[in-house]
Amino acid sequence: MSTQTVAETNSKVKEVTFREALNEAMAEEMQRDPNVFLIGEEVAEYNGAYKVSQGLLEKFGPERVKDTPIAELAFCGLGVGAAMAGLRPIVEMMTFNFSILAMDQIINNAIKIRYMSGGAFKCPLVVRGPNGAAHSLGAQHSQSFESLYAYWPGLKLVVPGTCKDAKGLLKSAIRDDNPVIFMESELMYGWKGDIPTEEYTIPLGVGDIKRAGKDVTLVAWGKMVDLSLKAAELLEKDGISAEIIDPRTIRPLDETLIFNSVKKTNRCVVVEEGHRFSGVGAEISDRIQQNSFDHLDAPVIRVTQEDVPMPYAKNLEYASIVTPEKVVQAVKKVLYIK
Amino acid sequence: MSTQTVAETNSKVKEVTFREALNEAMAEEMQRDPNVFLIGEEVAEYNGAYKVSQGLLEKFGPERVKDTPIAELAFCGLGVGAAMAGLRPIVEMMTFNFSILAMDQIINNAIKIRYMSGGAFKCPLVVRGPNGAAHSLGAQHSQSFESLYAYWPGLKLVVPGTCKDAKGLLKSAIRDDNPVIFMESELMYGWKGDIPTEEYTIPLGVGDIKRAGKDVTLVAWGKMVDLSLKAAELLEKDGISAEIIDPRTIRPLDETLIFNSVKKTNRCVVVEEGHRFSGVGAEISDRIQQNSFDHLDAPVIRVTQEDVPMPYAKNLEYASIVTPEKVVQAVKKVLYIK
Amino acid sequence: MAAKEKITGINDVDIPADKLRQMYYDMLMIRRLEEKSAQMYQQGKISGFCHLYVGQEAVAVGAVAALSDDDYVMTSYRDHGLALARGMTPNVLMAELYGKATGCSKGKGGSMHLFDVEKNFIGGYGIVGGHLPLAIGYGFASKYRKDNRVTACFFGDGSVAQGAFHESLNMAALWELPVVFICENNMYGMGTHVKRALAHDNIYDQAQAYDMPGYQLIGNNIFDVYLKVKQAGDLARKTGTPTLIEARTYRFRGHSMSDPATYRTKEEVDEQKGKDCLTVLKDALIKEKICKEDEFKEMDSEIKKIVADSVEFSEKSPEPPLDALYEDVFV
Amino acid sequence: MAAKEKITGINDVDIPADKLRQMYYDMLMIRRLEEKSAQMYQQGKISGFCHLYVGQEAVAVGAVAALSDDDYVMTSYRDHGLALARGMTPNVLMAELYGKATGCSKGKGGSMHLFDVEKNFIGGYGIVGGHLPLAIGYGFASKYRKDNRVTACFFGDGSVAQGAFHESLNMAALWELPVVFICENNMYGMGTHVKRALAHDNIYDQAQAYDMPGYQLIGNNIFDVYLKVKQAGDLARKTGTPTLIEARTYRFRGHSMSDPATYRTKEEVDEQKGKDCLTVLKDALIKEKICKEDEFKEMDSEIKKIVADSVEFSEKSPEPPLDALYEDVFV
Ligand SMILES: Cc1ncc(C[n+]2csc(CCOP(=O)(O)OP(=O)(O)O)c2C)c(N)n1
Ligand SMILES: Cc1ncc(C[n+]2csc(CCOP(=O)(O)OP(=O)(O)O)c2C)c(N)n1
Ligand SMILES: [Mg+2]
Ligand SMILES: [Mg+2]
Repeated sequence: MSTQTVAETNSKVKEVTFREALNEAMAEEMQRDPNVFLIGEEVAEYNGAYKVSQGLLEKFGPERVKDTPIAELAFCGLGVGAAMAGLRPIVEMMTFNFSILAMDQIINNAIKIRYMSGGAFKCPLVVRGPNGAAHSLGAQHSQSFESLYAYWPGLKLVVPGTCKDAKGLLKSAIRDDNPVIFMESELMYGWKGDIPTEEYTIPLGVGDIKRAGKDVTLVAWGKMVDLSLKAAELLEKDGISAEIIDPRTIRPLDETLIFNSVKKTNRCVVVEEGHRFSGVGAEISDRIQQNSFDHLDAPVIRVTQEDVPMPYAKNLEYASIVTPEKVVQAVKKVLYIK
Repeated sequence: MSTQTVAETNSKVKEVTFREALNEAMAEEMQRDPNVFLIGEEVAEYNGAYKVSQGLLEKFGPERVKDTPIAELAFCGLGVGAAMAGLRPIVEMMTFNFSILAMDQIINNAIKIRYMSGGAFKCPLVVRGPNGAAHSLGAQHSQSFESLYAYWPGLKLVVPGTCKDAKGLLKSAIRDDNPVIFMESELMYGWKGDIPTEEYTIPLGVGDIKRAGKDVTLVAWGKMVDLSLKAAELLEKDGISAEIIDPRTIRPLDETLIFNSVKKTNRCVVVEEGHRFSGVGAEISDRIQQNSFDHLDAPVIRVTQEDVPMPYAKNLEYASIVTPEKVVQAVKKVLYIK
Repeated sequence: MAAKEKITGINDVDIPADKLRQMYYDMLMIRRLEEKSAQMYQQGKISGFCHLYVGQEAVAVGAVAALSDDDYVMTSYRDHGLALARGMTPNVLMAELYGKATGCSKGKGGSMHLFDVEKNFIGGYGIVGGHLPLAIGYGFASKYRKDNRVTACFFGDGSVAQGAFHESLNMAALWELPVVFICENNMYGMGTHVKRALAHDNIYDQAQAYDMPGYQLIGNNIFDVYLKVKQAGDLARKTGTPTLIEARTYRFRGHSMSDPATYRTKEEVDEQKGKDCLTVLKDALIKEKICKEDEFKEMDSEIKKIVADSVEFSEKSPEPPLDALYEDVFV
Repeated sequence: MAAKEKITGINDVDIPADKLRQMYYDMLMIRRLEEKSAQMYQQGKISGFCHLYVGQEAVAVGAVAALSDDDYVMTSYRDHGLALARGMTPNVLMAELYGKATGCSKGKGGSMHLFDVEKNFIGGYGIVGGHLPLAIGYGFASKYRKDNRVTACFFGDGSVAQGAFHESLNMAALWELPVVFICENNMYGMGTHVKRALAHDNIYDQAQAYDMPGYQLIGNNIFDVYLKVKQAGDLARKTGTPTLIEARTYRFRGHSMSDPATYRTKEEVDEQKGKDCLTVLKDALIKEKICKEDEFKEMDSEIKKIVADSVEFSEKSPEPPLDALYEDVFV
């Protein structure tokens, strides 16, 4: 169903976990370009807090796979400086929750250095790691940061939703000459999926139709893609055909793909893991109402995390997060059913 | 025209600058409550980088008006801790550009402590200072942060647009038992306006109609209120009557006031100083399309800063920022004129 | 400021016998409750991150014994031990790990976010180094109100590399805020040995950068902990001067329940277990004839009963009501 | 690491006469260009923040003289002096202040964001302490590529309280990154005296917290600057070891063009002006008969002419084209 990835008919596939897909992307790019290196907490000797960098230390040695002290601001800034100096750093945030500490380096240095130097520098930096909630991690460890980064011109933001996208997009992100934020998910690392056995990349800025449908458009990225697929199955039982658009990169945003789908379905639900206020979904909703105003048969509806910090207790946590049922409900609302 | 402030008929007014209005608010609240103190870079002996705290050191002494080292993370966190301990800190950010360094303390501690402790703490903290661009300050010193803070549940966000609102809202913010971000503007500090001579407060969460009109609703806050008033005057010449809604507090957002206006005018332009992607305007636009779908005769249009870091050169800077002319253009578009 | 003097013993501290006995009891309570937490975690009753304090008990208990009830204490996510040392009941602690409405944070905080305001145990924080600024805020408030209280802020060796450490210690020293900074140097931040994280790994030396007193102490020796924290607390109370204490200690378990801790050799762990802080105190109590072997057995079974009860309490406790979801966001 | 030894003199450095002459020339160039900037600012030709380097010239020029052309140099927003010392032409500098297309950053950066990649002058940063992490990134890259280059990172006394300082110095020392950290301690961060910002205000002592060499030097004495930076640069190049240098200096002007600097007494400023780094070098050059009084006059008029030309160049230069607005956002 993917529109923009490698031709699927000819290539052989193999099953990997999401974590392995990311690992392969990094290993291949490090092989390909000696300027690529990985730095972050526990990425080397521990093989990654979530084992995404498994084996990389052994393959590439301690100069290229570097454990850091717990000092996000400076090791992220180190990445920015190294990128300005001509290397291609991959900075791992153990989770994006800790990236707030490093945000100054990303916002004020990485994404502005090119502009404010009149184009003298480029900053080929990737900052990656898990974003959003896992299970029972409480308020400080379950946050979604897409919109805080998407706001800024000069930055690219990638949020893959499948193993295949993860590998192909990470390779493109590493090759990109601009700073890229790349968001993964702790809960997805163990997910399995097919990826081509041959080398491939997926371009940034090109969305993907993850499921074709005609009654309603669901826009979802990252972990929400799979959740939306589950919702679509539930809807199918009620005879509702949902199309799922995965922008894959939030910046640049493949809005045309979204608009075209809405033109067809006339209804749209945006599914976002994080909070509502000024979330990425707000931007998407705004763009849809502006560009597809005459095609909309109902207002765009957004499904998001409840507007509270993440509670620890399982029942509250479940009540707080997005579920397939909440998506189903939103779709019915947008279809004026019941 | 203000709907929610003190009754204006009976009270005497005096003219003050925006800076004086803020200064009075702090002085009165410090007088009223010995737990209120002010802390930040240059707030004491220098009387504030922008002289907002003029005279406070002399009035209240060095224990209550405290100069800090340049260490935003820790002095903002100090404010959080002091608030938890029962004081009522006002933390001045010399500008909100530097607040990124302190964001972890605001996002992970100030706004989550109450929730994650099951209500054991309150955190009556105000973080205030200038936000947005001034003149010729370049990429790192001209940023608007509303949406980065508005995203988070547990936080209130106030952005006054007039001298009167500034004083009344700051007093309410200081009295509020929750963390409040209070955004001012370097360019506004010298603006003049009337405020009541008697003590008054303005409640958080209540918007204000800054200009009545019937053809189009302009939603604007902070510096954009005045700019929108200028645009409204230009529009008046073309026979277009613009209503200006100033939410005054972004969180909580007085959406009803906005919806009611749009119900009347059927058209809306949201004017935002900052960037477009997931700005506060995106949220407002999304809410309008959702709640006033049937009342809209045209899509909501947003006017924002251009999607580039702020350039230094005056001509580029001017091309980059929101101007009354850009607002006029947007209004005409939303009215399908030309 | 020399690191190695003679080893502090039971006779160097003036703690009455029953308090010493109580201190052992408190340490054993932590040990048993942590063991039970591990067990319940493995049974799937507790989830999320869960960081055990096993091996470090003397630091929390010794420090709390040296402080006044009015003093504030706070720590990182590895907070079960300090919470108990400070007097949190095993019931509300275990219930919090279970995510129950009866937990100390109503089930909303979890393992990393324990709080007990009554006991002046002010948390339980998950961002490495992120609570140090709060500590100076409490210190600031105490100085502001002249309330004579001290804030004891515990944190790991990993936090020392964070900017928050530097900024907080500088301001505490500059303004003479009554804060005792207690770095529990258990030699690892997750899988990273302190020598791989800090250019200069005698952490207490960092105090010199702030003209602040700094001490290193032997964390399995509760007498040493007690003495140094007492000294630092007294100094802070009298003059406002903060102190940096480095307590050399060791966690017997992995970083969290999901860490097999293969970055340490069995020999290293065994050697450390051979210096168990519980044994150190026990031996002293026996030598000084404060307790007999029997009493320890009694204590242990009493504690095990209390811990078992806390599990029962938690099992029986209700989940938080769904209405609680939107409560406690704002005042 | 003692702060006060004998005063370093011209005979303690092995700099050839024409290079010494050039160093004076460079310092005077900075002085005159800054004076002109101030004038143009007052005439409204330059706007925004504008931080002058007057009084501190010996630090930039002495340090650059001690470094190799391949070495990277960077600093804060107070960057005119270092940019010129590094060889940026007055024309492109002044044009940048004017916000013209011919400026070193095409008019997009402004006073605080000067860059000259050819000269390995890598900026010009506005967030206090925010460029120190970039410096260790450059150091990391040099080590990674074994390119034998050193990064010299200048910053103010105000930055020392920032977390970024601590985190960066720790990593630089831990990993032996070839970076020379040069703190220009001009005694004030805006209106705040260093004693009101740092608990321990002998900044070079902070080096001990990272097992890193640290030196204090007398910033108006260019020979002292030269020697210490040379030593630090050589060490970094040979072994990777970074150094922290504290250069005690003074800014004769306010923090920025809008600061009347009333927080300092006239006596204090006058005393400092009496120790002007230009005079120190001039006296030495005369004493050693390297230059005669006439030559200084010649230099000065030559420089004034160049500076005046830079104003004319800037006046005549075009504004950036409006198309430039959306250029340079992405590669
Ligand atoms: C800012 C931040 N970065 C990373 C993490 C992930 N993390 C949690 S604990 C930990 C190690 C901390 O080690 P240390 O401070 O020595 O405390 P210990 O666990 O040994 O008690 C890390 C890296 C975090 N919670 N916060
Ligand atoms: C993070 C941050 N906080 C505050 C400011 C505002 N500010 C600009 S310069 C300055 C003083 C810096 O003093 P110092 O580091 O001593 O450098 P100097 O100006 O003396 O060269 C301050 C507070 C800033 N630019 N960045
Ligand atoms: Mg540790
Ligand atoms: Mg200074």
